[in-house]
Amino acid sequence: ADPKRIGYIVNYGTHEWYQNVIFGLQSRADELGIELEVMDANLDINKQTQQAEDFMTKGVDVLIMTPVNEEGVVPILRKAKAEGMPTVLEGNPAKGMTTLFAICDYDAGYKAGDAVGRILVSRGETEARVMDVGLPLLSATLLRSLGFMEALAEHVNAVKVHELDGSGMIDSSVEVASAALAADSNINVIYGINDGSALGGLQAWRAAGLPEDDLIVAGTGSEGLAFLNEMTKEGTPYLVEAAMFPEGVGYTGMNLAVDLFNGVDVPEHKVTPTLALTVHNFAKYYDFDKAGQKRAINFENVAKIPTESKCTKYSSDL
Amino acid sequence: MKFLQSNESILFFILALLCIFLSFYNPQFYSIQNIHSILRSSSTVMIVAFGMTILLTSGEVDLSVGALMSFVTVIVMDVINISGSIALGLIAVFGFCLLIGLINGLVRTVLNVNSLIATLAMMLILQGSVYVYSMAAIYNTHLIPLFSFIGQGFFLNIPMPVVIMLIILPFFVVLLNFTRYGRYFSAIGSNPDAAKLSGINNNRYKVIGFVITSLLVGVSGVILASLMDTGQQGSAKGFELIVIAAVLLGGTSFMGGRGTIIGTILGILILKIIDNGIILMRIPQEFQLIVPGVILILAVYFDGIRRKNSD
Amino acid sequence: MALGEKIVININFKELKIESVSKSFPGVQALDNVSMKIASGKVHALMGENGAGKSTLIKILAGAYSKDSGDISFDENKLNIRNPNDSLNYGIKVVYQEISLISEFSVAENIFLDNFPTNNLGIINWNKLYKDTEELFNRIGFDLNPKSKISDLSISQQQMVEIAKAVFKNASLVIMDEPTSSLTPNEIDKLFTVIKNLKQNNIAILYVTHKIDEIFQIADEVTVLRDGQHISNKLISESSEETIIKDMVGRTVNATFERPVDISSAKTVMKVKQISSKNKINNVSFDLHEGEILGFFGLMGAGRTELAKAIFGYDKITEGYVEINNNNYKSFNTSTMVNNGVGYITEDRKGEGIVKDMNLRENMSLPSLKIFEDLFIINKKREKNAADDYIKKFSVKTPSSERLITLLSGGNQQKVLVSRWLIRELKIIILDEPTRGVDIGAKTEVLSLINDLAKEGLSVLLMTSEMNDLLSLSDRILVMADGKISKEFYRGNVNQEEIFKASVS
Amino acid sequence: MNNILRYLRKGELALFVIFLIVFVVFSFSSEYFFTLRNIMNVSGQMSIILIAAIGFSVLLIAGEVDISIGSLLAFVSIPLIETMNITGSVPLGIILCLVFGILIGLINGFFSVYLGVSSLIVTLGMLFILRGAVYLYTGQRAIPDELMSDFFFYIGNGKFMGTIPYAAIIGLVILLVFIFVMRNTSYGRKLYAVGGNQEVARLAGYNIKLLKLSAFVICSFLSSISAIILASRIGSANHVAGDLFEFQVVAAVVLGGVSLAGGIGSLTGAAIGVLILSVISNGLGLLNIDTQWQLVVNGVIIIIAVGFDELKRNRSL
Ligand SMILES: Nc1ncnc2c1ncn2[C@@H]1O[C@H](COP(=O)(O)OP(=O)(O)OP(=O)(O)O)[C@@H](O)[C@H]1O
Ligand SMILES: Nc1ncnc2c1ncn2[C@@H]1O[C@H](COP(=O)(O)OP(=O)(O)OP(=O)(O)O)[C@@H](O)[C@H]1O
Ligand SMILES: [Mg+2]
Ligand SMILES: [Mg+2]
Repeated sequence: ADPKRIGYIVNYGTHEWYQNVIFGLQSRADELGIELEVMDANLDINKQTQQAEDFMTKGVDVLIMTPVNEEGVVPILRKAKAEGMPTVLEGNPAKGMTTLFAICDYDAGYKAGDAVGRILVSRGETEARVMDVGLPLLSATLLRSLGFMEALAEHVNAVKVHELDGSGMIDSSVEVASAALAADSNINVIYGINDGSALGGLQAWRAAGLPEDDLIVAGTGSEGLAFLNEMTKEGTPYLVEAAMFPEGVGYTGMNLAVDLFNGVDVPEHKVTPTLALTVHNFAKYYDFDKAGQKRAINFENVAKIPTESKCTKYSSDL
Repeated sequence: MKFLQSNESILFFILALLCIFLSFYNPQFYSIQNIHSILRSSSTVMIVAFGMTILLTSGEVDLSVGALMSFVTVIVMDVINISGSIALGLIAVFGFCLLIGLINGLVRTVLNVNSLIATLAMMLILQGSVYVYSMAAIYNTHLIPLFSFIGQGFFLNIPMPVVIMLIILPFFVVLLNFTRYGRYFSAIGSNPDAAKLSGINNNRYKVIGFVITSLLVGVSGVILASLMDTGQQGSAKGFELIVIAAVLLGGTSFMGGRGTIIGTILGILILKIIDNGIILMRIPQEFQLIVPGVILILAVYFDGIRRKNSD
Repeated sequence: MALGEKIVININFKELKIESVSKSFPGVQALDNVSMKIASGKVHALMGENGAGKSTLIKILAGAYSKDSGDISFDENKLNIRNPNDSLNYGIKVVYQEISLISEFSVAENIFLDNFPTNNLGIINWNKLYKDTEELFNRIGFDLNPKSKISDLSISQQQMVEIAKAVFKNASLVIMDEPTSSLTPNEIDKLFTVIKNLKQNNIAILYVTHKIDEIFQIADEVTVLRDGQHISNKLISESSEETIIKDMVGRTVNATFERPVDISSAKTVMKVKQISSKNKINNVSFDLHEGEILGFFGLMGAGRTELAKAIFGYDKITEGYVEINNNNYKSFNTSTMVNNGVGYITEDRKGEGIVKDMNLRENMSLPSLKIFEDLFIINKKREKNAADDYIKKFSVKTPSSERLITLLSGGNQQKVLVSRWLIRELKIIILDEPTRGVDIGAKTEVLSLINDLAKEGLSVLLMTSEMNDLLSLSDRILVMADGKISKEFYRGNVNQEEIFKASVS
Repeated sequence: MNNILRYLRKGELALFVIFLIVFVVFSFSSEYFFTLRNIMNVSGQMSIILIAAIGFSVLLIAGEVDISIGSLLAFVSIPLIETMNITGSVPLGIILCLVFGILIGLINGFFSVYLGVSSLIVTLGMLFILRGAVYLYTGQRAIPDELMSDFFFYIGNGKFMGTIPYAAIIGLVILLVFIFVMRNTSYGRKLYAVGGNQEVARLAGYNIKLLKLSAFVICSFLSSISAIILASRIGSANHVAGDLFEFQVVAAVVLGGVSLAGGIGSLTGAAIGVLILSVISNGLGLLNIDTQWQLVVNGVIIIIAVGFDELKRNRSL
């Protein structure tokens, strides 16, 4: 029998990425007639622990969690195990977990780096001078930057000129990128570990009044509408998006939770699809209505994207 | 000479030291681009800090400025997207800020809730309700060039945010130092009973302080929206702490009674130059937390020593 | 204080000797080589103008300030007073000029503040605390619930707690800095009984006051300070009011006031109609005439202060109205009143009067800034000139108008607060204990200035506990009891006994 | 019940009534709320805030403030977990954690009391410094508890006889001890006096500096105990732990009637403040209210509760 109620504790539910993950989870839950309850830890690790207890009190059939911090959920997993509560993680592996669904951060970054590298080569460039608007707080985002740089290096001479902490937020990214560009604006690639970081880097570039002709901006996540808006602008340098299809992540995760409940053999890591999106291929996956500021995912086509069975690199490799 | 005995002189000294040190370390420090970058990011903080200086002087505080600022970015972008009119966007923003300032002020004065708590609660309310307003970030679809100009443009080679700050600045310097309202704010902060018994309507001025601060947040919020080209929930995170830290560093007392705009400006410049220097020097960005913490404590400590000696 | 060091108290000393004590503050020589002797079992009065250095001397004895030079000793034993704790250990107890109590604490806790009765674990024995307090009150004949919270008491009740706190035990020297400044005559009598009791127990008493008649009732000896210097030291039996005043101010002062004969026919400037407030005021009505000095008498807690605050818009009135300038105000605040030309001087100088972050000039001009404005901008020069005028007029002891107000002596602060209202055009002034702590010279000046202003048409509501001032200045006296007006007397047919009778009804 | 009512003072009573209302409303609206298991859960969950709030209140009562407690939570869990990982000894880790807590309290106190820098400034600086230090030391990676000792796990996650969380017991014991100390010992009353009127306390011969310093230490010490419970619950020394914790504590404590001006308030009140906010957070979560609405509701409740209390206390202002 299928599970009836599934609980999901999201780490940061107001973020666009997770709104779309929830949308994917909900879409699949609706198809299967499952009741999905969502609690948002809002980046508070203590609160997440409490919410897990609350879900156990409520007695949901499966608990899905995106950890605020993967080390921080180890005791919850231990408690869940003691209570016999099937638990699924999203995002990053943690000690004591049963199964995980997540994109491969390194590989997503790698795909974007590969796409950027090809464009540079086609432009006859031999060097990539990169401003990495990163987020060292999370191993996931470090892996993205790493993958991006390693892929670039296979095409051209890749130099990381700036390694910044933009907090993953557009406003702090603008600020740190402005300072960095003031110190040295001789770059031709801006990489952002998410869409806000990439856009923040681009905005700083624009506010500094620098020419956009030779610049390439690559973002990560396909979190929401931001990259679609920018990518579809005439003459934009925002050429590549390491798409992670959050809706697809949710959709996959729900299937995994049901499998776990039903005792089907589940993989330790269920990899969800990623792809380098450009202005030429995005329409295959997203139906974008610019005027109405809406997007609709094509679950079918996303499901067709070939996925790795295992990531090339994990945070343990850092 | 009198200047040298003031708190400002200590701050000025720290600032000069920082500048000299950084320019030795990296000549890029004095590049016009870098100065633009420092001033541009300082000005949004300064604009709000003018209001915060007034509030702290009158013994109040507003913790909701960061949350309000991100709300403002969302409103201004959305309203301009829908209406295609910057004027309407600004009206909506300032109407909203006026309302929030009034609520803060009235909760403080009519319900008599300590402003730390009242505005902390307002912060929570705004942080939540911005998502009630729109779950998704609002992107610039109106593409009006004038709007981008507000945050990103230059006037006589000065970044627009700085120009806006410079337009607002003299008003507050005069207000606090040379008008009776400035005196009222310090009297209210220093001894509210004595102020009231001198015929000052404390509550009115407190409400005005909250309203001014909120309106200034509106100005900064519009600049930020233009700079990000987005209306972004959750932006300006921790903004309130930076503003308050800078104002305190500038020599304004948290207990009320004493406040200076020039000190506030110096405080902000110091904090922003530290941030900038840490990136220029490619030091781990963790120091962006540690160094200001140390400077805050030391500056206030030296100010205390100076005060003791001069009394 | 070094650990383990125990201070030995010698209660059986003959005299406390102060030898060549000096103390200076930046810009002020507060004490200049002052010497005096205070004998045990005697009351030694210390007199001097505002800012003469009396409180400074006391604070040195109490360990609150450290002296620059000089010696203090019990007979031949030098005292080493480094902090208040040392002073307390020597048995030196002080009743401070400004009320020094914890307002959130009970009466009993305040009295035993420096010595809670506890067991070995530091756990307080509440029964003993309350019982001891009760006993102490019985002994000094004064009636107050030990469990009452200080903030619920009137200023005068608080003053009594201060006194009880100082005398409760282990005292060798009791210092009183203007203890009667906020006491009613009845309470003053009680205080004097307490003082006599202390004398019998061979305790030395240093008594500071501006009320010259008091020292003839209780003091044995009097020392006068002027500008930080020792001027004279005489036995009471050998001195007279005139000589003391002359020593203090260096000249003689005249303290009788002429009042115009009939004021009731003058036009009415304010009508108070049946006002009540949550703070005790109950259905109070009266008219105030132009140029009239209307005195109020009442025992402590009678509600004079509350009445003043209600009229001035500090407390909201729940019923009735105030008519002024042909407007009826049912709901108003302090700025309404100030705009109508009303001023108010509080009885609580420290809590409600001075703005401690501001200098003397800024304190003085606070309610009148409008008149110094040139188109929104304050003209500091004019402001300073006005402040300097009043500094001169009342001989405020200060190096300049730019000095922080907290650095002035108590009486000088009071002068600034009086000037605060005289600087501007006023129709009505409400004076709640306006001369509290003001020295005799300046007091005469303040009072005769009030008299002069009244003659020029200023109307005055005068609330003072100094019966003589009240009688000699008031055209009419309203007696208050329990928030109501119980009786009205006219100048010329007042009778002190009847006033007291009306105040207790 | 009658005893409880008599024990609570006026302001606290009003809060207690608010608490009861909240409690009843949730009991009716969520089937999971009024269950032994949930109530026990909440009592364990709130102990982290409660213990820190006790220390924070003691310091506020003494007239000072410490807003670095959130960063401290993250900071002191590093020696705790590192010591445990290296030496394999839980007690040693706990001791070291508390020692670090005390040290930070001493530093805060030294700068505020002996060097005369306002405690708000010192601890605001400390908030930045400690958080920065945590980021630097950990490289912004959480340090996992590799020892995985049952004893340590039970501190924050275990339940006495399978029902009462140990964390709740720890919190309750600390609360009772400090209520007693603050009400009935001369030390407690002296702290009140110092916060109520420092000048008077000085003239009464108190060693103000030492008293205040001790309050700083109590605050940091108790916050470190909170840190231990939190570290046990999240199985790591975590760089993201305790973010905005100081705001939660301030809100709860002031809601409970402890004055930011010093000298006023009680630990009972502070505890009720914590109780109200914790129960609201739990109840809203059980009711599946969206986070954004939870924030709004929390804000409104804080204003209403504090405002209601103030209005009652001081209508005339
Ligand atoms: N802490 C201080 N700092 C600077 N000056 C001070 C301080 N305390 C007192 N003074 C100055 O010392 C002088 C003596 O003051 P003191 O308070 O002893 O006078 P006093 O005789 O008690 O007067 P009063 O009758 O008005 O209370 C005054 O000029 C006063 O301004
Ligand atoms: N019986 C009482 N018990 C407790 N508090 C009282 C009592 N009577 C008066 N009070 C308090 O005393 C304070 C001051 O009293 P009030 O100012 O009315 O006296 P007053 O007539 O002005 O006399 P004075 O100013 O000489 O003390 C008020 O705060 C009031 O609440
Ligand atoms: Mg004096
Ligand atoms: Mg009175």
